[in-house]
Amino acid sequence: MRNGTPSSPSHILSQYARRSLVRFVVFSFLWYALAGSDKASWIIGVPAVLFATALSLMLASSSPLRISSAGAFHFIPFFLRQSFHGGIDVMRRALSFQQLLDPGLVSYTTLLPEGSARIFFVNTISLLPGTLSAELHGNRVTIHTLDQGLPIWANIQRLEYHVAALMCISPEKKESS
Amino acid sequence: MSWMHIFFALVLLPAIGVGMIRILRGPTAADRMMTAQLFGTCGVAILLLLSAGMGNPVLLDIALVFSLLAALATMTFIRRTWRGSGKKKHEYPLQ
Amino acid sequence: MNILYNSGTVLIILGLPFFLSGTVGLIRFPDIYTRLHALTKADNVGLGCIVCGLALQSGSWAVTAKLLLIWLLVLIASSASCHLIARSAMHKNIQPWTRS
Amino acid sequence: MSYSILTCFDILLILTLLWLGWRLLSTEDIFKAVVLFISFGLLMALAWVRMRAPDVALAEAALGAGLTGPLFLAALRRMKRIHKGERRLDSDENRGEDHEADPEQTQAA
Repeated sequence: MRNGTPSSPSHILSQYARRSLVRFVVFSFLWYALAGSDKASWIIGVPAVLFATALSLMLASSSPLRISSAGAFHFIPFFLRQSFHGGIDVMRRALSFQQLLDPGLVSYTTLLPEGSARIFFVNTISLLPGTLSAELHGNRVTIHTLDQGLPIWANIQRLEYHVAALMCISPEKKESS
Repeated sequence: MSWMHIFFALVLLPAIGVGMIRILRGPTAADRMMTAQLFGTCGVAILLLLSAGMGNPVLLDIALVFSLLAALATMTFIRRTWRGSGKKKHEYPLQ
Repeated sequence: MNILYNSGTVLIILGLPFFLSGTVGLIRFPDIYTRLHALTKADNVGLGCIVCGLALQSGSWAVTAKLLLIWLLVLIASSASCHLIARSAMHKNIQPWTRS
Repeated sequence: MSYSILTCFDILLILTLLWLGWRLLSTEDIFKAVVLFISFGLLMALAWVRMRAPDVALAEAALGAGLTGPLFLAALRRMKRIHKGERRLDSDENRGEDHEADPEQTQAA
């Protein structure tokens, strides 16, 4: 990061060390969650965490998943609020005496790049109020909606913006459309 | 023993019982499978509540196994049982 | 401590109607896609409320971490399998129900 | 207080299990029976929990519902391929193909 081109050896080494440290912390947290606060469990836990870190570094794809903490800070409250709204929405429709449904299909062309960002986006759509991702074909997502009167387009665009911020994707790609 | 949590678990049990109607009459196979998934989620919730009610933290591990294996049945169903009729058509309504 | 416990209870009570309405939606909604909506959204929110309530009541970080892990797993599993079911229903040319 | 609610819970669980087992054995549609079997496994794990055998419940959840169910589903497909045309194993296999879309109708929707 500090000096030289991005492909200089010291840069690669430091990035590698950072990635393995992040994974080590994540797996340690996972072990803590699974095994509880008993200190003796770390006798098995430390080798298991080290093994998992090494294995995940060996199996990692060439394009690493980058998650920005600031993006996550904005994404998690957004996600919780939206999915809560989604639950309320479904509850209202399920329990009301009249039939409140007006379903339909909407097609959306996403600008997120191929790979984990797009898959994450498609999976998150299903938890938003009134939308369900029914098909992903190239960059075109077919969305089933519970009510065509809902502001689906605006919601999905906001979600796309948040996912791009979470995955460190620069927004200039979005200007092209 | 906290009666409150066990009472909440008791409230959730009819949600499973009523969902069984959908298994018995669901028109497509996927409807039946979805109900099995509902049972998984409700089962996780009941186990969490029972774990607090009976004061037994081991039940959290069973809930963890439930949630790990919840997707497995559905994915096998999609991959193996409920395949399309041979060729895939990529013409969808409202492209 | 008591405030934490009581607010946890309130959260759990808040979560129960979501589960019940998920089941009601599964029975009442007209076609497979709308039923998927009921199943994924209502149940995940209900489970989220119950998990948060129990985490507030547990008073231990390890239990809280495990509860959140369970919720995350259920969230991933249900959203992935929901998309898979909807996709294969589309491939089978099952038409969505519409208000006629 | 706590014990009477637990008794209610147990009775409801037992009744659900019995009804589920009866439907599972008496149904003619094999796929429906497999799904009922998976649900039966999930509820049986809850029953083992109530019998204070969490280790058995863990095994039941992992094996009964988690592994045997998918194995049955995979076996069902093999069986369907072998018995093709003899019996209707998956009742909506034909119904799904009846839905061959006519595009005009969908566009209108």
